[in-house]
Amino acid sequence: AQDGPFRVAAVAPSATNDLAFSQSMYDALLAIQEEMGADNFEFVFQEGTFVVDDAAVAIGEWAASGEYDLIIAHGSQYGSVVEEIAPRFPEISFAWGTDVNTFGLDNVYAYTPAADEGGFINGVMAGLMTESGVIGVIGPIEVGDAKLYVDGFKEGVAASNPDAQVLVTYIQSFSDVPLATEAANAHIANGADILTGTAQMVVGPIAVAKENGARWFGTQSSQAELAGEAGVMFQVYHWEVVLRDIIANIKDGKMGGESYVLTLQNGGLVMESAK
Amino acid sequence: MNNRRIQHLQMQGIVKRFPGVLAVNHVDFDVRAGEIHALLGENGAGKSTLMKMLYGLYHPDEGRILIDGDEAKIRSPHDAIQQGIGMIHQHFMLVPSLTVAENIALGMKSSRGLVLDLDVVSKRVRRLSEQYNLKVNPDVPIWQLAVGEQQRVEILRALYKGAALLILDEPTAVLTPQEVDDLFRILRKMTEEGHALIFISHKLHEVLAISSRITVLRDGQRVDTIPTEQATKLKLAQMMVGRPVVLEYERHPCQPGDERLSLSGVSAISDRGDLGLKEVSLAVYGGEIVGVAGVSGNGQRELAQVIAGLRPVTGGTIHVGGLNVTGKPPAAMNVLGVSYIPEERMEDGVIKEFTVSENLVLQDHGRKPYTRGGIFLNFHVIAKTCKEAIRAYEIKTPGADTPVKSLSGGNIQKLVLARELSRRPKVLIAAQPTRGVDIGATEYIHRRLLEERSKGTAILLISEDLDEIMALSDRILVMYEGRIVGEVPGGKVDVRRLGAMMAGATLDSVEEKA
Amino acid sequence: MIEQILTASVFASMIRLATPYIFAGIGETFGQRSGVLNLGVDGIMLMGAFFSFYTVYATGSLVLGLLAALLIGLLLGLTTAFISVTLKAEQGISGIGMYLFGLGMSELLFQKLIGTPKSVSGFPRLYIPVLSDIQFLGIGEIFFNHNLLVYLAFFLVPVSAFVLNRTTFGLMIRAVGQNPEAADAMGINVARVRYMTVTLGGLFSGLAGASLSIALLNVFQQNLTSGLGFIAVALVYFGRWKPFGVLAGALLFSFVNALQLQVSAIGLDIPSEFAVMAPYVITIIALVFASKQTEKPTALTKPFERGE
Amino acid sequence: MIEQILTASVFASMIRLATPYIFAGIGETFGQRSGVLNLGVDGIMLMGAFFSFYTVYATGSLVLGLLAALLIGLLLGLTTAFISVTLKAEQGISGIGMYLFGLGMSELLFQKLIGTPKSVSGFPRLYIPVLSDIQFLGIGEIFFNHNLLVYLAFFLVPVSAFVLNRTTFGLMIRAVGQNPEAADAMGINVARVRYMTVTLGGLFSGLAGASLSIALLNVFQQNLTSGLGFIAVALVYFGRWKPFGVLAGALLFSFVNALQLQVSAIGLDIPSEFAVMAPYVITIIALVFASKQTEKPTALTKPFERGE
Ligand SMILES: Nc1ncnc2c1ncn2[C@@H]1O[C@H](COP(=O)(O)OP(=O)(O)OP(=O)(O)O)[C@@H](O)[C@H]1O
Ligand SMILES: Nc1ncnc2c1ncn2[C@@H]1O[C@H](COP(=O)(O)OP(=O)(O)OP(=O)(O)O)[C@@H](O)[C@H]1O
Ligand SMILES: [Mg+2]
Ligand SMILES: [Mg+2]
Repeated sequence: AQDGPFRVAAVAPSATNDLAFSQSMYDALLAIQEEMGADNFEFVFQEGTFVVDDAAVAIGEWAASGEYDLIIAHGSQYGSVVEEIAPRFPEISFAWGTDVNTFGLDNVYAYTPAADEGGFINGVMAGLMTESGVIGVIGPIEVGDAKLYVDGFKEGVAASNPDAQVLVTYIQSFSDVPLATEAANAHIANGADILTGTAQMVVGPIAVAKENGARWFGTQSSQAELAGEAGVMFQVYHWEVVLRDIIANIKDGKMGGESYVLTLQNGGLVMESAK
Repeated sequence: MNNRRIQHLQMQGIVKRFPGVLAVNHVDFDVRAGEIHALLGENGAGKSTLMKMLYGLYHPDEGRILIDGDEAKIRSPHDAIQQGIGMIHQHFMLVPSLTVAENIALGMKSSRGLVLDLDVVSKRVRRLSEQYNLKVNPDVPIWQLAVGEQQRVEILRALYKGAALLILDEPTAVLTPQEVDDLFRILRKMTEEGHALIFISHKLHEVLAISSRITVLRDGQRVDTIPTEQATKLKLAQMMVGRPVVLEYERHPCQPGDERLSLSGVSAISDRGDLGLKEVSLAVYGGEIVGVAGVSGNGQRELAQVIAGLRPVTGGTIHVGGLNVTGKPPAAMNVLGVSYIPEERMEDGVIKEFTVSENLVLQDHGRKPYTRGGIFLNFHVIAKTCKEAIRAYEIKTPGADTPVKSLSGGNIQKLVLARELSRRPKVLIAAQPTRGVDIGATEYIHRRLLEERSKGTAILLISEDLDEIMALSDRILVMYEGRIVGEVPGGKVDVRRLGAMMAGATLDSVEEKA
Repeated sequence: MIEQILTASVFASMIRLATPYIFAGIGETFGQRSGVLNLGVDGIMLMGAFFSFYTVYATGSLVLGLLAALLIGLLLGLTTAFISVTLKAEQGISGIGMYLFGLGMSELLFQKLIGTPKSVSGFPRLYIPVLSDIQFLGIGEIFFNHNLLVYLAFFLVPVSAFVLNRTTFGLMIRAVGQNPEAADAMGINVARVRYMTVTLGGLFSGLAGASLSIALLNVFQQNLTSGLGFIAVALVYFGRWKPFGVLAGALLFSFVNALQLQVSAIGLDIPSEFAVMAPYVITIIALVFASKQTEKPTALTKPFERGE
Repeated sequence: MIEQILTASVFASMIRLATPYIFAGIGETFGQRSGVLNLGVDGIMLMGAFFSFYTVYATGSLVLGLLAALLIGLLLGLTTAFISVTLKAEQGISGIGMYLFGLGMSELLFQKLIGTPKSVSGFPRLYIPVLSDIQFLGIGEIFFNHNLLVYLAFFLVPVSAFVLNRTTFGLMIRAVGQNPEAADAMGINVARVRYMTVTLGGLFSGLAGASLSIALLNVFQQNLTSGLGFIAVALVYFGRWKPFGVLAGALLFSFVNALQLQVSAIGLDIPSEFAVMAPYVITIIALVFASKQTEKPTALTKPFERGE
C-alpha cells in the first residue's frame, strides 16, 4: 500500500452530520484531503455503526483487503475490536479514540481531547468578565469531554474570580433543546450574565444569551455565527492535527504505539474568538 | 324533522351476496302507510340484510327500491333518514356515554347553528314522550338505562326524526310481556297516524297479534306473503323451517332426586353498584327444571353469575352437592360439575376469534385426554371429539376449524350447549338459552334440556320468555327487584298472574284479585 | 428557601415549557376522541418547526412562517387521515412511519437548505399595558409576559373544550369515537369526521412545532423536539381525553422540569435520584388518582367498516 | 455493483442488528397476545443492558451478567404486571412511566458506578466446526459466525410460535387476550395468565438489553437502546402478533439498516432522500400487504374485572 494515494478507512457510531462527534472526524478527513489533494488522499467512512460486531466486520475486511494504510475506529466502544484485530495485521496502522490506551501494540494510535484546557481558559475569561458574579453552565450528562470541559471551566473561574458563583445544570440529555433553553432562562433569572455549555442542545441557550444580552462561551466547534455579539470564545477540536502526525509517522514507517491528546499546545485545540 | 309520508314502498328483485353466501335472493317486498308488515324467518334467513339495504347500510347487488312509484337511491343511512326511513336495529345503535338527548340530537341540525341546543331537544323529547306515553328522562346517559328503556329511546329518536317508515328488527327479543304490550300500543298508534311499519320477530304469537301481513323468508328467498288472518302458528312455523315443527313437548312427570344446588340468603352487588340480588334463597333438585321468571334487570343476571362463580357474593351461602362453594372461582365450579350457559353468549360464552374446536375444549383443555402431560395440546383427540360433537348436536358449520364468529347465533348457542352438556353436569344454569334463536334451534335446545332433566341433572332455567318458562319448568320462581317474590308450580299457569308478580305484585295480592 | 425556589420565573418557565405540549396534546385529543390514535405527532411537529423556521429565515416574515407551519401540518394531517381512515392501516405502526418520515425529512431539508444551526428573531414577548405590570404574586411576569403563541395555546384549551362538549361537531366527534356503528346509522359520515379531527390534529402539531422554532427557541436543529410529541400523546391519556386534563398534565410535567432547573440554577444539591424518580412517581400517583369515569373513546385505534 | 452491495457481511450484519428486536418483540408478543400492552420495553431493556454490563464489568463473568439481566427483567416485568393487571392502570401511560424510570435509573447508576463509557469483552463469536466454514453463498459467514445470544434469539422464534399455538398455556394466553370474560367463565385465571406473560416479556426485554451490552456492542452508555424498544413494540403490530411475523419485520427493518451502512462503507453516493424515505415506504408497503386476517388480541389494553 506504499504506492499511490494514502488510503484511510474510518468507522464511527453516529451519522457524519451529527454536528458533533462523528462529524468532527469526517470534517477532519475532508480537511486533510483538501490539504493533500484528492489524488494523494482517499478515504471511506462507515457511519452509523453502533453495533460493535459490525464495526469488527468492517475493520476486519478493510484490514484483510490490504488496501488501506490507516484504519480509524472513531468511538471508545471499538477498543476491544482494535485490540483483537490489530495484532493480526502488523503492517497496517490503526487509530482509535477517544482514549489514551494503545494496548502496548506497535501499530495502534490512540487519541483524545483535553477539553478541560479550553474550559479553563474560557473560565478564566468568564470570571474576569462577569459583572453580576453569577455564571451559568448547561451540560448534558456528567461524562466524557462534557465533564472535562465543565470541570476545567469551573477551575478557570475559581482561578480568576474566587468570589464568582458557577452554577451547573446537567439536563440529562444531549438533544433536548426546549429544556436546555429553559435551563438557560433559569440561570438568567437567577442573575447570570455569562453562559456556557456543551453538546448539541446548546443552540437553545445560545439564543437565550443573545436575547438577554448575556455572553456565551462555547466548546467542540465554533458557534460564533450563531451566537453573534453574545459570543466570546470557543474551543474548537481539530482532529486534523492528530491525523497529520499519524500520516507523517506512517509514511516514516512508524506504525503506532503512541497516544495523542488534542491540546492547545499541539494545536489540536484552538481557541477562536468571536469577531 | 321531516313531515313527509310514505304511502307505498316497494323493494323489487333484491339480491345481496356476501363472500360465499347468497344472503338475499331476488326478494320482492312492500309496505304501505298504516300497516304493519311482519318479516319472519329462521336465523340467517336474510331478514336483517334485506332491511339494512332499505336503510342504506348495505347496497343491493341487484334490484331496486321504489317510494310511491319513484325509484329511490339510498346510498347511506343519511339518505334513508332524508327519505323518512328509520330503523331500530337488532343491536341498539346508541352511544352509551352520551345522554338520551345527545343521542337524539346526533346528526340533526341544531337551531343554534354550530352550537348544540340540547335544552330544546330535551323539551321536545319530553313532549313527544308524553304524546306517545313513552317514559324517558332525556338527561341521563344511555349506559344507565335498562334494555327496555334503551329501546324507548330508539323509538323516540325515530319519531323525533319524523320517520314515516320504521323498521323494527327483533324489537321484542329483550322485552317483558308488559313491555311488549306497551310497545304494541305505541306501534298501533303509529299506524293510526299513517306510519308504515316493518316488524321482525321470532315469536309467532307476537307476529299474529300485531301485523296485518306476513312475509316469510327462507335461505334468502321469499317463501310467501300472506294476510295475517290466514296464518296460524303451525303454518308459519312450517313455512319457516320447511318441515313440520313440534310446538308442544312431551314431558314425563318430575321425579326430584337429591338436592344439588342451594342458595340461602345470597346477596350481591350489580354492575350499577346497587344491591342487585337481595337475600335470595332457593334449592334445585336433581331431575327437575326450576324456571326463574322476571322482568329484565331484576337480578336474574346477577343470580346466574353468582352461582357460576363470576360475581362476588356479599352475603349468604351457596352449596353445590352439599359443599359450601361461596366465593369459589369459576374453575372450582367447573370441577364440581356446575355448567353455565351464559346470557351474553357472544361476550361470555365463546371466544369469537377461536375455532369451533378450540371453543369446545376451552374448559377442559388442561385435562386428559385433550392434553399430553398437561402442557401440549393433543390435536388428534381434540379433532375427533369435536367432530362427534358437531354431529351429535347438529351444529351447522363448514368445519371444526371455522372461527366461531362466522356461525349463526343459533349454532353458536348449540356449540355452547354441546360444550356444557358434554361435561355431564350435575347442575346446569341456563340463562336465556334461546334468546334470538329461531324456532328450529329453539325446539332443539328445549328437547336437549328435557333430555338432560330425565338424566337427573338439576337445571336452573333463567328466562324472560314466559312461553319457554311455562313449557319447560317443573317449578317457577318469580324475581322482582333482586328478590324472589313467589313460587308457582309449572304446567298450566295463569299468564296474567305471573305477569303481575313480575311487575311487583305479591303472590297474596295476586291471589286476592283472582 | 421555598421563596428562593418557587420564584415567579419558575412559573413563567413552566408556562413556556407547557406551550408545545398543549398545542400537540389538544390536537391529539381531537383525533383520539374520534377514535384515531396518531403516534406521528412528533414527526409532524418537526416538519412544522422546520418549515416555519425556514420561511422566517428566508423571508423574515413571522406571519408567513406561521402559515407555513399550518400548511405543512394540514398536509401531513391529511396524509395521516388517509393512511388510518381510508387505508385503515394499523395506527400504532403507521404513526411510527410518519414519525420517521418527519424526523428524516426535516433533517435532510435542514442540511440542504440551511446547513448549520442558525437563529431567527421569532415572535417577541408582548407587553400588555396594565396586566404585564402587575407585581402582586408575580402575576405580570408569570402570565402576561409571553409571546403570541403562548397565549394562543392557552386560549385554545377552553375553546377546544367548548367545541367538544357544546357543539354539533363535538357531539359527532364523541359519537364517532365511542360507537362508530351507531353514528353511521344516524347518518353521520364517520370517515369525514375522522378526516377532520386528524387534519385538525396535524394543524395543531404544526403549530406546536412553530411554537418551538419561531417563538420559544428561535433556532432549528435536527430532532429539535427530541420526542416531545410522544410525551404529548401520553398527556392525552393522562388528561383523560379532556382539554383541561391535557392542560393540567402539561403544566404538571413542565412544572417538575422547571423546578429541577431552578434547583440546580440556585446551586442547591438535590440528589439526582429525586430527579430520576420524579416523573415515574408522578405518573403512578396520577394513575391512582385518575378518575375511572373517563371519556375514553372506546373505538380508539379501531378502523370503521360498515357491515362488520 | 449488486455483488458489491449485497455481500455476505451485509446479511450477517442484518442478523446481528435484528437480534435485540427479536428478543424484545417476542417478549412483547406474549404480553400483547394476552391483552397487555407494555410500552415500557425500552426502559426494561436499558436496565437489563446496564445490569448485565455492570455485572460483567465488575466480575468478568458472562454467565452472571446474563443472570443479572434476567433477574432485573423479571423484577420489572412483575412490576409492570402489578401496575397493569392488579392496579389496572392505563397501559399507554404507565408504560411511558416505566420507560422514563428505566431510562433515568440506568443512567444514574451508570454515572454513579461506572462514570465514563467503558467496554467489556462480551460473548465471543462461536466457531461451529463444519458450518462456520461453508463458503457456498457465504452461508458460513451469514448464519454461523455469531455469538450465543444471536443464536438464542433465533431459536426462540419457533419455540414461541409452538408455545402460543400448540400448548395449553398458549391456548390460555390467546383466550385471555381475545375474550377475558369468557376465559374467566371457563375457569381460566385471567390475572395469573397475564402476570405470567408480562413477566416473561420483562425477562425477554432484559435479554434484549443484555444482547446489546454484553454481546453485540459490549459497551454501556446512557440511553444505549435509543428507542429500539419502541420499534420492537411497533414490530409486534407489524408482525400481526405472530412470532414469525415479528421475525420477518425485524429482519426487514435490519436489512434496510445494514444496506444503508454498506452503501456508505463502499463509498457509494446514493441520494439521502432514499435513505430517509426507506423506512416510511417500507412501513406503508407492509401495511398495505399485511393480511387483514390477523390474530389481533381484541382485549388489548383492556384491564379485566369480573362483573363488568
Ligand atoms: N356483513 C356480512 N358479511 C358476510 N355475511 C353476512 C354479513 N351479514 C350477514 N351475513 C350472512 O347473510 C345471511 C343472512 O344474515 P341476516 O343477518 O340477514 O339474517 P337474519 O335473518 O337477520 O337472522 P337472525 O334471525 O339471526 O337475525 C347469513 O348467512 C349471514 O351469515
Ligand atoms: N358498568 C355498568 N354500570 C352501570 N350500568 C351498566 C354497566 N354496564 C351496563 N350497564 C347498563 O345497565 C343496564 C341494566 O343492566 P342490568 O344488568 O341490570 O339489566 P339486565 O337484565 O340484566 O339487562 P339484560 O336484559 O340485557 O340482561 C343495562 O342495560 C346496561 O346497559
Ligand atoms: Mg337479524
Ligand atoms: Mg337480564
